[in-house]
Amino acid sequence: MEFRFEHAGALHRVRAERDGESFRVRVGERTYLVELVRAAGNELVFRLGDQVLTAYVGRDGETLHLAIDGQCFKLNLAKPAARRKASESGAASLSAAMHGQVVRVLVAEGDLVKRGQPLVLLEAMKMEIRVTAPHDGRVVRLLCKAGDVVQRAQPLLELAEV
Amino acid sequence: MEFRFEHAGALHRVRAERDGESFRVRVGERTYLVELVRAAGNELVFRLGDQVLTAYVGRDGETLHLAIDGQCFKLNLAKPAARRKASESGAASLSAAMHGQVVRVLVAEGDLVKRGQPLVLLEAMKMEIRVTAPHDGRVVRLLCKAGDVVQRAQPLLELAEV
Amino acid sequence: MFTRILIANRGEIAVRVIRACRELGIQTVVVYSEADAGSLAVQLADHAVLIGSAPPSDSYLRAERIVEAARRTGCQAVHPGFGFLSENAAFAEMVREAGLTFIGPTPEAIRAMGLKTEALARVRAVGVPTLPSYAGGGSLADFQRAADQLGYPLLVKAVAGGGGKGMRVVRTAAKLPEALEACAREAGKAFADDRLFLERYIEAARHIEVQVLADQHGNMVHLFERECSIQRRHQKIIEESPSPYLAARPELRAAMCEAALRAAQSVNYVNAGTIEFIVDAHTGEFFFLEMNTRLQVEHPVTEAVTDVDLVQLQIRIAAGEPLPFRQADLYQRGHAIECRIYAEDPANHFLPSTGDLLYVLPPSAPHIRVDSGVRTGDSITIHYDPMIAKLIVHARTRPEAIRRLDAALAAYVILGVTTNIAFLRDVLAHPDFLRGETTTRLVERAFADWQPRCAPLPDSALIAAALSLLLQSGAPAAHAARVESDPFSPWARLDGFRVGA
Amino acid sequence: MFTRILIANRGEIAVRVIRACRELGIQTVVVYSEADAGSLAVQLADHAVLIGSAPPSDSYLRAERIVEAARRTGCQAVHPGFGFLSENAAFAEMVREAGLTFIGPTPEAIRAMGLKTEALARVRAVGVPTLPSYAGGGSLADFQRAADQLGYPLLVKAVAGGGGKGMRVVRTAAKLPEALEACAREAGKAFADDRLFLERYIEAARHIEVQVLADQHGNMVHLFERECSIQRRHQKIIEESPSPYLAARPELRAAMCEAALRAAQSVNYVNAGTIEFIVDAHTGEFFFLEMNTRLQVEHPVTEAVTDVDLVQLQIRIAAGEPLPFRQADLYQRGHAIECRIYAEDPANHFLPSTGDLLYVLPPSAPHIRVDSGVRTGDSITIHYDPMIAKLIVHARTRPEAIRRLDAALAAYVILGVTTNIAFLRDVLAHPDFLRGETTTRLVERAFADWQPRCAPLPDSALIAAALSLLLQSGAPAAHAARVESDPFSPWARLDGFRVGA
Repeated sequence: MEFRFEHAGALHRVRAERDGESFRVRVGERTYLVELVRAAGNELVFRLGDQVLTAYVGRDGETLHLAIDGQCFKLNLAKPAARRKASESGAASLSAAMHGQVVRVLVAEGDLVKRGQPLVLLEAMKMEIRVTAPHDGRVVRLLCKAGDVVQRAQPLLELAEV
Repeated sequence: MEFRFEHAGALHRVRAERDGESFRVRVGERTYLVELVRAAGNELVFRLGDQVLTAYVGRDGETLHLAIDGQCFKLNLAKPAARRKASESGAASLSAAMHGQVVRVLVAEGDLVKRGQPLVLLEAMKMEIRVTAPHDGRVVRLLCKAGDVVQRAQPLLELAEV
Repeated sequence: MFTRILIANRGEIAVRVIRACRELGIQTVVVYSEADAGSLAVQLADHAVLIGSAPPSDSYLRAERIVEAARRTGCQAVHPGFGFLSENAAFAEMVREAGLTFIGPTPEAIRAMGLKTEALARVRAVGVPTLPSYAGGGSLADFQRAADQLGYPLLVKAVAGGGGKGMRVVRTAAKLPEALEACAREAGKAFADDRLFLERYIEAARHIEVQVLADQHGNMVHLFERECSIQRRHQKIIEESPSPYLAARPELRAAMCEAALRAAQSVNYVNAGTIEFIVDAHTGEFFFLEMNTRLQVEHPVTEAVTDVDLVQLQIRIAAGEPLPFRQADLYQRGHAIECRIYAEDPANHFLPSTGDLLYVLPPSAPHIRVDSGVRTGDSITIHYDPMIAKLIVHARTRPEAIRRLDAALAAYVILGVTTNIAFLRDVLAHPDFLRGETTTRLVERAFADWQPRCAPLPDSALIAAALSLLLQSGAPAAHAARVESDPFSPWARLDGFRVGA
Repeated sequence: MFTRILIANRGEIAVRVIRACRELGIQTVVVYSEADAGSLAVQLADHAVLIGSAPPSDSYLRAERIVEAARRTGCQAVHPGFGFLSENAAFAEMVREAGLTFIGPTPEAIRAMGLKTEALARVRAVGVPTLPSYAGGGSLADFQRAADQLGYPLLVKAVAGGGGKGMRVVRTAAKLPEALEACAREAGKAFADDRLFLERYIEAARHIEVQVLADQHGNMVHLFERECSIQRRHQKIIEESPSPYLAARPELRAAMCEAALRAAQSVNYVNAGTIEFIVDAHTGEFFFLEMNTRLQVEHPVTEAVTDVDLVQLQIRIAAGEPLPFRQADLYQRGHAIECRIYAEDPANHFLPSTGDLLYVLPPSAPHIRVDSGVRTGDSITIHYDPMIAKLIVHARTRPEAIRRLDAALAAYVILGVTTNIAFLRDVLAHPDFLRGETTTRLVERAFADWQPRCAPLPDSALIAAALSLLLQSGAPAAHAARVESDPFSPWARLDGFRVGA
């Protein structure tokens, strides 16, 4: 079976198949003979030569969360996600950095704003977060209002460069 | 669904079925409304009124091992096991108390033995265990020899009362 | 002694109190919100009572519902934990009026220490040093005049504040109005009291606090200090005992502990409390900041070095027992460090990271302690503090404790949310931290642009990923391997395991 | 310092050494038998080398294979743990001759203390009291004559013995021949040396031992005592520090610790070792029993009260580092108790209970430590010691430690094999134990006919059993509940989770 993983913008192809009691895994040009030691819960223990490795794996939709050797990695199983597209107006949308509630919208559609100017105040877990303009621009469209509960990465407004 | 459990020689009948978001469980004449809180791994968390209970369950063949509230129980799922039967000769068989190896057989078929007399020496985990006669009797049949590896409850010899 | 206690809290501190009660043979009742119906605290308690929906204002802050639950379930006492209603004098009063025991100080002591300006006046009166400050209450112009007198930098703080909320450092007169507005808004929301005051701000400051315990019979002891200088956005993230600063200054420790006892005595304090001081690292001067009239998040480091179980003592004191030791019986041995593991992104302004905990595996090794209220399958939500766990280590010396903590952090597996584990490890490895030269601004100064080291993806990770998908794909299972069964898996079992009629 | 160490052991002690190495930044290699291919030790080590089949004689006792594995994997040192080859002087020599460091004493010291009769003569020579005894070596008639002279009851012991093997109490002359034969057979099997000797047997005996540590530079300290009087079939099951007997007798403690240092010095001892004494509870006399020239199973109670990490110190000492403290720097604080959790049936002569561990959930609470080498899915087999875990608690006082241990035992879940947990809880609750009046015969005297209390089956257990079967039966899943997924379940997933080409 061939698997494709996206990590940090790079695509990795891995072929894995059973070979008797072991698995033959090909990563790029390198081929490994892998012996499965234990698979229980989210824990996967396998052997490469006399090295024994433990990986912890969890899955959230198309993302595989993986911890191995004290480090965490997120691998994307899907094709590379479509890049965030500028809207028809030539504006890019600004998104919520986290799940929270909109406390106040500090600008109106059509406003000209300066880089660093606060646009929206969010509150989450009793903390205020200020969404500021990443560059000088014009507010093309507001996509939220005070009181809205917004998800992480949900667009809050569209800002066009001027 | 009805389930039957044997515990300490007694048979318990339990009826359980879904009732909306909860379960209705009938134990003997008592009926409980049970809310499932969490079922993960071998852990089962449920609510009875404002009491929250955690049970740990593991299964080994027809035996359900269960820990609840600091106590362990073994419930048998099968019909009550057939009682150990005396052999045709009228003799009862003596079994190994644990998995181990026969070190020495101290009697021969036909021997008359006294209550408490050592019959077989077993070794397990570097420990010697002595199988002794539970009553005066005659060795009808030897079912093991030195060097045999025997399972727990495996018959070692048949002893007839005299 | 009580036979049943209600815990008016959630998360790891509710779990901590349940565990203390188990050792004392006391039954527990927890209250919980709808979001916590499947929580570890609910699971571990003997009884659990639903009191409202997820927002704290509809559940954990609903004093009357909590008191009603305590009465209905036959509890004799209420443990408030920390946060929520723990420093709410009206709640303590309501508990008392319902004929129950509040496991904490009297409402009078809570009230006296709760209003910062009153607290400062009280402790000043018994000779405990405090920071030069302006008590507030005037117009913007009054604040501006007082600020010019105190000099910049200064701190704007909420009168009813705590936990870093409603607090700002102001370095120039021009920034004062904005800071006052923001603090007032935050304070109004968090404490329903938007009054503010001003205070001198110390640049090279160390946050050192003293734990005290007092019984109802007039006995009071201190349990030495904790240093909590490592903070991010005014929130403690690493705490230790002894303080590396005081380790070399025993006479300063003695003076601070003595001042702490005086401060607590000034309000006839009973039960566990903490006196927070700020220490000027250059001059060695110390100033009273505030008294926390409750258990602290970081109480485990004191437990590790003194062998005193603070939660059990809180309960015994509330039940009327005298302290089982005198000051001379107490000791501070070895070195303990706690770090707080948060679901947050240290590379992005420490923004909380909500989501499901796909897998949590706490480390297991000698002399480490994990206090946590969540486990695999739980969620970090917008409603509550995003702390996942407190990891506490104890060792003979500070360098050994740091190594132990680092090894434990390396072994901590948390999948599903971004955590501050890599950040904490980098702080532990910082030369200033290793030398014990910690000030409250270390994180801000040395880690402002922190990014996780970008580890290249090892082939072993790709092998594990592919293998895990292959095993899930229904390809022939590896018979040689041990594969654990999960009897509650929602996926049907194929091996004919089916019993009953 | 070493960069890579080979661990010549299995189970919990292999895991313990791995954890110590992680904190020291040292890589580990374990050797393992076919039965241990999926063990926790193999999983946690950086490298693992198969050395033979399950019987120890084909794997863990194969000195040459172990040394070869160490050489092949580039190790600089070998940690022997306890049991197996840990007190085998020839193995220590073989390690040395291979140019590697043996983490333990010299072969000469092991040999000197390993032969009990030689050890007794040596320590007597430096003024350490020993029990009246007969050195053996003669005919049955010689033994009988010596026994008559010593008087009954007496002990038959193996010259090369340890761990209760090859040992019998004999109360009448008539039973002597049988005891000699049985001991010789056991000793021959366990130690390949069937020589025996006789010793006076003390009826009201307490087993108290002293931990020592010595570096290669002539520095030696003791780390106070452990009391290990609670034994079954001559195997320790509960150990504590301080000894409740010595707590009231500081001058006796000082004398015993001083005698221990003299005994260790008599063989120029280096590294960690333990001097075992028997104390006559009536007279307060103490007698040297033997020296264990290795780490002890019960070392964690010493670590808990002294804050010294014995395993890390063993490694540092072997690497040539000097002791980082002097005697005056050491302390014994609070109270620690360990109990050994075995897969055995205390109601049936403590017979081992082999089988699969269907589920294991160690307790989690402040100030408890669990050292274990097995987890859910592992098996307890005929080949090795059936110990599942060591559970160690620490508290300020002994009564608190006992309560803590009992709560932790109550929370320990082990399904699949019979364990001694209920038995241990009953021992902890025995009035003699609570009073600290423990002698080595407490178990034999007060628990000879012990049976687990027959708890009536509660309805809650039947509800849980029915619910678990219902959930497994493929009946509609409870959507409201949180159901954890197991990505490696061998049962196919039904939700269309299938990725890749």
